[in-house]
Amino acid sequence: MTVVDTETGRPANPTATAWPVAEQQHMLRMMIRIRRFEERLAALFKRGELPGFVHLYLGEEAVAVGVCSALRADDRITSTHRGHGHVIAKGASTDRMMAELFGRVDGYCRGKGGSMHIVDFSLGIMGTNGIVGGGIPIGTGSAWGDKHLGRDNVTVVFFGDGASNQGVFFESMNLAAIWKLPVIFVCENNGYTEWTPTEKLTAGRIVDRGSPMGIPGDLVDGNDVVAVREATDKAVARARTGQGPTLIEARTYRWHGHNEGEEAFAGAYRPQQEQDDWRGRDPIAAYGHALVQAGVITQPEWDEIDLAETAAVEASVVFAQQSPLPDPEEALDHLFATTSTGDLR
Amino acid sequence: MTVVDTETGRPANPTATAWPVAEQQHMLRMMIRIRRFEERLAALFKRGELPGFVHLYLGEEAVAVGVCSALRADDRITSTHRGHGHVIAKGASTDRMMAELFGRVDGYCRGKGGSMHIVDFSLGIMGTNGIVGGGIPIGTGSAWGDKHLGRDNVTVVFFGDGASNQGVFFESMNLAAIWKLPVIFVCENNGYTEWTPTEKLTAGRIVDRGSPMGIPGDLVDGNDVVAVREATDKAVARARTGQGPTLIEARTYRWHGHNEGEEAFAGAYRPQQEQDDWRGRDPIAAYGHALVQAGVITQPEWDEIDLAETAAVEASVVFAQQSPLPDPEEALDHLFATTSTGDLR
Amino acid sequence: MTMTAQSSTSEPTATQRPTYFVNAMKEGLHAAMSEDDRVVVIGEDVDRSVIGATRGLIDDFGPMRVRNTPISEATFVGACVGAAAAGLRPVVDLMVGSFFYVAMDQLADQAAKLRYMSGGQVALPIVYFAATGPSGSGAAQHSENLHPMLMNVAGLKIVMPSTPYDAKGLMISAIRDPNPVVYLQDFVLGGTKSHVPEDAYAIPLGVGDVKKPGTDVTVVAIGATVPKALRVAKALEKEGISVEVIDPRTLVPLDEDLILSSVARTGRLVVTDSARLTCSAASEIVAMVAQSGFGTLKAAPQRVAWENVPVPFSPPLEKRVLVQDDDIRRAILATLA
Amino acid sequence: MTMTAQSSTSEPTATQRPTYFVNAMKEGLHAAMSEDDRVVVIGEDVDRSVIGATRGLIDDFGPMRVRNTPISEATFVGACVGAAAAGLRPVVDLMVGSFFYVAMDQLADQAAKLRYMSGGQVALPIVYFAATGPSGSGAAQHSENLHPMLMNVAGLKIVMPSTPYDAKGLMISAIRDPNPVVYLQDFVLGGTKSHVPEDAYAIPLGVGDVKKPGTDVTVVAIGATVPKALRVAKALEKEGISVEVIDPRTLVPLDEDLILSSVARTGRLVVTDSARLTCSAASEIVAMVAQSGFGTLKAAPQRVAWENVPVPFSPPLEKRVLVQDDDIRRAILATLA
Ligand SMILES: Cc1ncc(C[n+]2csc(CCOP(=O)(O)OP(=O)(O)O)c2C)c(N)n1
Ligand SMILES: Cc1ncc(C[n+]2csc(CCOP(=O)(O)OP(=O)(O)O)c2C)c(N)n1
Ligand SMILES: [Mg+2]
Ligand SMILES: [Mg+2]
Repeated sequence: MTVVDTETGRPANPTATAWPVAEQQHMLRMMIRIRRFEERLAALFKRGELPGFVHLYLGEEAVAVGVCSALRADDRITSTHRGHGHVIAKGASTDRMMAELFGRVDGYCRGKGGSMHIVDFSLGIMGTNGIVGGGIPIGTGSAWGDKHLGRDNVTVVFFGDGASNQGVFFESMNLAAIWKLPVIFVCENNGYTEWTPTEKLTAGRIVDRGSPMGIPGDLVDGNDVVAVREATDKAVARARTGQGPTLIEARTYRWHGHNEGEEAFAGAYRPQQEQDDWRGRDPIAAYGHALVQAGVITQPEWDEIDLAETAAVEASVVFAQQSPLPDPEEALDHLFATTSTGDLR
Repeated sequence: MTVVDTETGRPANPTATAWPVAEQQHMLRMMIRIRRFEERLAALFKRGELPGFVHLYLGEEAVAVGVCSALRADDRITSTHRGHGHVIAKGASTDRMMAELFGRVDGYCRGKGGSMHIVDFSLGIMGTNGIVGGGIPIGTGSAWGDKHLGRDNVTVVFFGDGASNQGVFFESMNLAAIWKLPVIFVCENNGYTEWTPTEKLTAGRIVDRGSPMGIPGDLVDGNDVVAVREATDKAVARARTGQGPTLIEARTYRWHGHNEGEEAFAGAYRPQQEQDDWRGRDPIAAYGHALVQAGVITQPEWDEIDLAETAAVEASVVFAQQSPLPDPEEALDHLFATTSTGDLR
Repeated sequence: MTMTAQSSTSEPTATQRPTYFVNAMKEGLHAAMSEDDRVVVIGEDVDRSVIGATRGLIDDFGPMRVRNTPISEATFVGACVGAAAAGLRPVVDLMVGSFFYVAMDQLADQAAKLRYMSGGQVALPIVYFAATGPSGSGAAQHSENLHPMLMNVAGLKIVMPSTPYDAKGLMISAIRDPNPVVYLQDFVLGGTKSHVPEDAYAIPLGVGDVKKPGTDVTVVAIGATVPKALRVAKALEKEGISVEVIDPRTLVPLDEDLILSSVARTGRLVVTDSARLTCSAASEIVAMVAQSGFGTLKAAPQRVAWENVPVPFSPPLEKRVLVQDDDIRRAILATLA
Repeated sequence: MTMTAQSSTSEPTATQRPTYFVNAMKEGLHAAMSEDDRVVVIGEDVDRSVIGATRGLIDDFGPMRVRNTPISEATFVGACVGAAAAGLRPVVDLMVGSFFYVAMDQLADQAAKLRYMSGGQVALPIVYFAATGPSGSGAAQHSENLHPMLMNVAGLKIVMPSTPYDAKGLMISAIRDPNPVVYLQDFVLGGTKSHVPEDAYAIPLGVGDVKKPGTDVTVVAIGATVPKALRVAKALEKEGISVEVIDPRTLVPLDEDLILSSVARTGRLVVTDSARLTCSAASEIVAMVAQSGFGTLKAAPQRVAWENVPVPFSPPLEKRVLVQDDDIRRAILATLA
């Protein structure tokens, strides 16, 4: 069947429910934004321009965008050490992200956080996290807070296959189940926990881990943004209507190393064939071509988006580089609040 | 069918596989020993003769005895805050237990441990535990140690329904599953986590919590010592033959409060009818009568066992009361070992 | 400092009644829950309350604001971070201080750090309280006092009252405070009784209290050691030795000025802590004075704390490990020798 | 003490080669695994090794003795208690010091206490090691140094070497020790290099080392602050100030006599710690000397440690929080003012 977009009269993506053209183009744009942002980081890291270490999201873009495109601006997420994609998809400014990654004063956290602690509460971004599994209870509590305060917001908790072996994952599922919390547990299973294949560390299927607690599990192709989006739409509907949590396992793959620069010491732990196969399943190319096929977008429009996003990332690098380093004395600020309303200067 | 005991020619317990009469009588005796021990503690506590606080096992005797009667002397257990039954069933001396509960020098831990830290490594009793869930990783590690060292010992991890919401329970099941460890997770579901009904805190059935990891679950009547024993026999066979862990959920009920003396402040949190029903399902009376029925034991023999065990517990109290309190300076001993072979004096 | 003065010197007024420590905590909780309906109390069996500080609150505030949790400390301690960011003001009853260990990452690495890491984007008004320290043969896993550890974690305020009066006023301030606050009720104080005003009052965090003025020796006492120090001080009074007893009441922030100015007058310092000696609050305070008040010290400062072993079960062993009146007395006399 | 002397003063011999700190740790691990096949190493990705101390061990000892774990710190830290009781000698790579928080109950409440609680029935030979402390913009959750907290937990020995030589000898002693030992490799030291003997040798736990003799001021330095203190000491030498630099090397047990006797000679003390100031090892050592060596102190003892905030990401912020050479220098001069 072909769904026709009412605004434009153009056929909408046949693989999807009838989303407006603008929305489908936006999903493509966001995946491209993440892609270009991460590619730029890889280059910057190689040139030694980034402090600390970074974990890139390249290849997994469809998960973040499929999930976050199903959320409202006032919904919330907690993220991981591999979180740039999540926060971009949730609407973060790449300027302020890049500035944070450079440790500059215009960064989201004024340089205090870095890659693993990017926060923008105004966008519902409750933080990437340096502790594997660390964000799971926090996101569960965010859902508890919203429910208690009578809001219909939902919170998405992103975590990896490795994090699915942390006790807080099960504890949080149990709490979410008995309190029927509006939380969605999204496991990004990219096949590896650092350098070890997931199946060597993780018994059974992650998607099944909530079923003993009555939490529905949905296993989706994490490289198919439409599949991820549809699964999330279902989970969001459940959460918003008080039916409680859902567990989504999205199978995907990271194109780069666990962290940039690992080649120096990790050795070859992933078969080349496996890597090639997954790169052959590029979520952006797949969705872009589907949209062109469906006439939702033209190739020139797609190229246009890519050029614009590439330029925007370049501008973010300039923004970051022009932003000053924080005054060392700021290191002593922000430990304790004096009023309950935050005091972001 | 009637199984005849080859030694005695008497018909064995029809409800059970053909265990020797002596063994069936021993199971009854051990349940009675626990019962009389705990009843005595209740009286001692009321009279203020016990330091600290105690959690009694009354009513749950069939679980400890059903499980531990399936173990070898060199198998191991980790236990809980409600552990007297477990350690008695594993063969602990009631003299040294009672002395420990009195804080005397002849106690298992020379008075350092008390009710929640009763240990006898020579009997494979790796400790009751004051931290809910605390013994679960320790028992899992004990199974890892045995397997690594090429032994065929198994370790039983006892824990409660409340402990089933601690993250380490899931983490340990996962580790046991991927390493195929000879460990048996025995959940004693007595319907309450302190004073809160289990179902208000615990999503779904505990027995199912291992299935996503491929761990078989066995739900048994925790007041039927034969059922518990048979489930444990199966689990032990799996573990000893390298087939990995099993999860057993035994449904039972504690006759007394969460801890002795709670009446003063807990209020009435369990329906009287519920309490009466469960007391009507006394695991000792049920098994004793079954054995009499089956001609495995006569009423006089049963009475004889009871008298003997009651007397033995009395003797334990005398033993404890006659044991001196430890020299205060001993408080500074036993922090660090000087040789790897322990230094129990 | 009026409030401070009042707490130590004021005579019971008409509106004051003799009140148990745990009930004073409850009065503080009740007042804070009444003034702000975003305040919620969670924890294991908080409806009936094992220790007592939350007992009966459910009758006035219902099961949604007084809510039982599963035994999942790491998760509900961390959940409060998200809930606070979402607009709640969670108060958590951890029941027993030792159980903080189970939730240490969520407490020390998440709750304590999120605001700082975010560059001050959010305030996290959370109170984590517990009955803590030895309770009389509670044995090693129910007798820990974690304030020394938690003092080393930047981002947590730490409150440790020693009287029912302080317990109520500090509970109210802790709940009103926009930061994560750890509130420790030294177990053995729970059953102590003294006069407490009926209506709500706040004792500011970071303001210590002179529990007994004196001129010869300054004794800084923490938690359960405060009544011990006061007993010893009164006894020494008869022997002509004038001891000043200071209770910091909050360990983070610490009222360093009050301590330093007292030592500047007395020239002698004893610090007694309700914790193991190594890296204790006693060590911190002695080091602080040694560094910042060295010139005022006339004698070696003395630390009186637990032996460096877990707390054993048997009464004579436990007694040997914990701080006794005589230990404090000997330390005071040592500074005068 | 010959070994001690040797470690600081001996010239490289024929059998010594310049060796990186992490490789010295690996040599210690290799030697211990070779001499006792009950020694097993577990942790996340220990086969390939993120930090490096276990890299390649799997080639010699196989996947059963060098075994990858799931990300379940609480469980595998606690599993070692049961495994050790069963007869293994587990060595755990926690990777990063901050991750101890996740396993704190199993470490501080179980591993550290089981032997004591049982009245000495069992010995638990376990080593928990990690790369710890700031690594250069690792940010708040990858830069913690937990030795101050763990020093307050009775039942854990704590090792914190500052040179490749000590790293190897102390690793061997830690593994041979029949008790739980926490072995902390201050991150930034991992890439430092010095001469290390090829064959196995043990440096006893509890024996500090004079890294540089001196007569005017005693500087006790811990972990990553040792090379800083030595740099400052050498610079001050030119200005006619003779600084003695002591590295305790193990914090539990602590070589108090070495420190006290040095202060008895110099009369001046600076303690610099690779940790936040409050309740730090620096506070503990200053307090210990103030109490036990007061009469020998000619000036106020100085503590030099991190600011009391989480470790921030941005380089200038991180630099402001951590200990810099100048901080140590100023503190030394302050004791001479
Ligand atoms: C508690 C904790 N343990 C270990 C680490 C180190 N670490 C960082 S990422 C990672 C692997 C996480 O794997 P997964 O959850 O699958 O996420 P992925 O990196 O594959 O996206 C590990 C072990 C950590 N940051 N926190
Ligand atoms: C980590 C931890 N949290 C809380 C407690 C307090 N506590 C002791 S027993 C108990 C209830 C345990 O319930 P369950 O596991 O069902 O065992 P039961 O008492 O019913 O035998 C609680 C909450 C504890 N000892 N340890
Ligand atoms: Mg992964
Ligand atoms: Mg129960």
